[in-house]
Amino acid sequence: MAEFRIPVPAGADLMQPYPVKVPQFEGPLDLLLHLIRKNEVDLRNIPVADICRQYHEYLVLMQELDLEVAAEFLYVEALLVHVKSQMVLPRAVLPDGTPQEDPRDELVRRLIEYRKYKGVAETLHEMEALRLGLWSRPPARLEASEAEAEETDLSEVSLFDLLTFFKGALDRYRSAHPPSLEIAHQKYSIKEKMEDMLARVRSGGGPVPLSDVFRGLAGRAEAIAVFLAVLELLRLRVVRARQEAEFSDILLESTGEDVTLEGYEESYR
Amino acid sequence: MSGELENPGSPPSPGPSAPPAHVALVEALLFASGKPASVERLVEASELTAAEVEAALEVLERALEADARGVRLDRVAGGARLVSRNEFDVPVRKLLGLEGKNKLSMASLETLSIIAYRQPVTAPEIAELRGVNSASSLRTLLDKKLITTAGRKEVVGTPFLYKTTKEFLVHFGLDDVKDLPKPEDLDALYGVETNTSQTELFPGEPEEKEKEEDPSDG
Amino acid sequence: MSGELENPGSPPSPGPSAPPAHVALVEALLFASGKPASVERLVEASELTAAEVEAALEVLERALEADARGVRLDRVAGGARLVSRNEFDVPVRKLLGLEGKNKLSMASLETLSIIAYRQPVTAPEIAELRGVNSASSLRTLLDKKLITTAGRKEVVGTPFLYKTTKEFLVHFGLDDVKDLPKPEDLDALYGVETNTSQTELFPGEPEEKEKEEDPSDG
Repeated sequence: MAEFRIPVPAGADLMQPYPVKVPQFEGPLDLLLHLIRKNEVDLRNIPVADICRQYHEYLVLMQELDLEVAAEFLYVEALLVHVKSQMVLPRAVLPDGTPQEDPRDELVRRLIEYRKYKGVAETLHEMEALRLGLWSRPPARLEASEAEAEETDLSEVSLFDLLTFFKGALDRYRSAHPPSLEIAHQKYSIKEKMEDMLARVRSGGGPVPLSDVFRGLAGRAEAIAVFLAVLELLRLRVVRARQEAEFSDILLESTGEDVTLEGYEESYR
Repeated sequence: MSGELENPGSPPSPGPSAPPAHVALVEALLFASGKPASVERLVEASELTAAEVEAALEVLERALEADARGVRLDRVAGGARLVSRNEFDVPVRKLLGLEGKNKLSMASLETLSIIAYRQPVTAPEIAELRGVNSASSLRTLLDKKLITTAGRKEVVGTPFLYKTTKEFLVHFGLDDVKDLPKPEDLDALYGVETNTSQTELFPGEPEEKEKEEDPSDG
Repeated sequence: MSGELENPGSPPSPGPSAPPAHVALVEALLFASGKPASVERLVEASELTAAEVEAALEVLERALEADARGVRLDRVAGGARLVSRNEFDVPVRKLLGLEGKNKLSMASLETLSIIAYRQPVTAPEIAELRGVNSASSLRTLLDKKLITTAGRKEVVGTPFLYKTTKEFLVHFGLDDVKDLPKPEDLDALYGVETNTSQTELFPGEPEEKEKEEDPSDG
């Protein structure tokens, strides 16, 4: 349990420093154990009402100090309130004559179990402290060429390590091969799309609706190439766009200009 | 003890003995390995018998302790390794340009304790036992290679299972996870205080409840 | 020579002398260093004087020679290091070879991860993704039975397809490669945690530091 001091607020009477020490807890069970110990009550016979009130006071204190109260603390508070309410009810006797379980039992079981692991954690903490100053030696290498190769024991590799390695390779690949327009551009030539489009509007089948132009394309990259091709044809005045009514489909048709795209240089590189 | 008084200059050695050549060989092996080497490994590499290796290890261990030496034998993770002595932590770090090793937080230690005793165990099970989400502790422990994954549990959500590693044993100086205090000892150590003073409000309560370990039935 | 005869049990030392604490300190430093350390660096780390370090080195050198030990002091340009004795080369190599059996390089692990997630996959595809030829990693993984071939791909050159093995699944405790973690799983573990009370009191230093070679001495 770590303790920290709340800094004296600005404007406070410095002659009367008022350091507040708030113990910090690893979780709601840790806080409960602390309260039980502080009250010197038996874990098997927790005065739920008292503990519930003190637990609540602690959460209020945390909020007053602007410390975030984790959801788990609130959950256990609700549990305490529930147990408290159960305690005032007379307990039924089961058909076989045994009394119904004490409403505190589940909580007590959890506290006992938690306390064991907390105890082990404290033991491990002491064991660790004795060993932090020990240094082993980097293993010798069989071959000089291996000097740089860092090796890992397979038993130490977790599934998450595998995923991280895979992601690392992917990320490296992606930064070496930026996707998007550049690839689209190389894959779909705007000039080709312009030629296709020109052939279509000159085929004599009447105006081509813009919405038809985007049908059946392989993906975004091709759509971008087609769109750029349409804009380019409009700019060159080979194709004209018109709209018969507001929000109706835009129609593309040939201007009749006899323009060939021979020697046309794509400028969207 | 000791039938070896042929060297009058040396203090009487009460411990086991081994030919100096065996001790030197085992020292060379441990020195080169860096990691804890098991007796089986040392036997395989040295072509000595297991008993000879054991004897050499013991002689080496005592020799390193007796003289004011810079290294000592560390028996850990089912094997032995050489480590620099604790007291030289600061100069060693200065030479290597390393910061001090950080202690694990209590949150991580609690999480690790649960994994050590209940392995393989899932994150939801750990959260249930601790009463708090333990993802950041799991991350720390995975990063430090003190735990690793052990597949998935076949329950709803197929959560990942976690277990401790050899590095866990090395970190805490354990020979085996079995060397942790047993659950029964834990009950005695950290469990319920005997309820002698307790007024039996609910006399029908079975006493065994106190020792119960399974929280999942709650 | 030797003004130190206060210990009547020890043989008279004909060489230079140094306080045992200095010798132990220098031994610890050379041990942990792994590579040659210059006298200047030893001075800096130990806060002894250059003369004291020199004396300690000499005493250590003699002590290692006199006692038929497994390691010896190797004086190299401007410094010294500890090395295992040449006569133990064969067993030392044998041990390192045995220990290397369970080890994988970062390159091999990356290759393994690509095969695990993209299987079946060809060597050219792996090379394309990694940006380097991965033939030696593939050989290592095949040797360790973590991957195997899965026929040939019907493209130019009909390259072999690779997939992970049953041993791979057993090692990672999985029933099926479909159970490999997905990016969401990693996010759940490494994402922002809701529970602020859980923040690590001692933010983690990667444990690998322990084994890390001196980075400042590249």
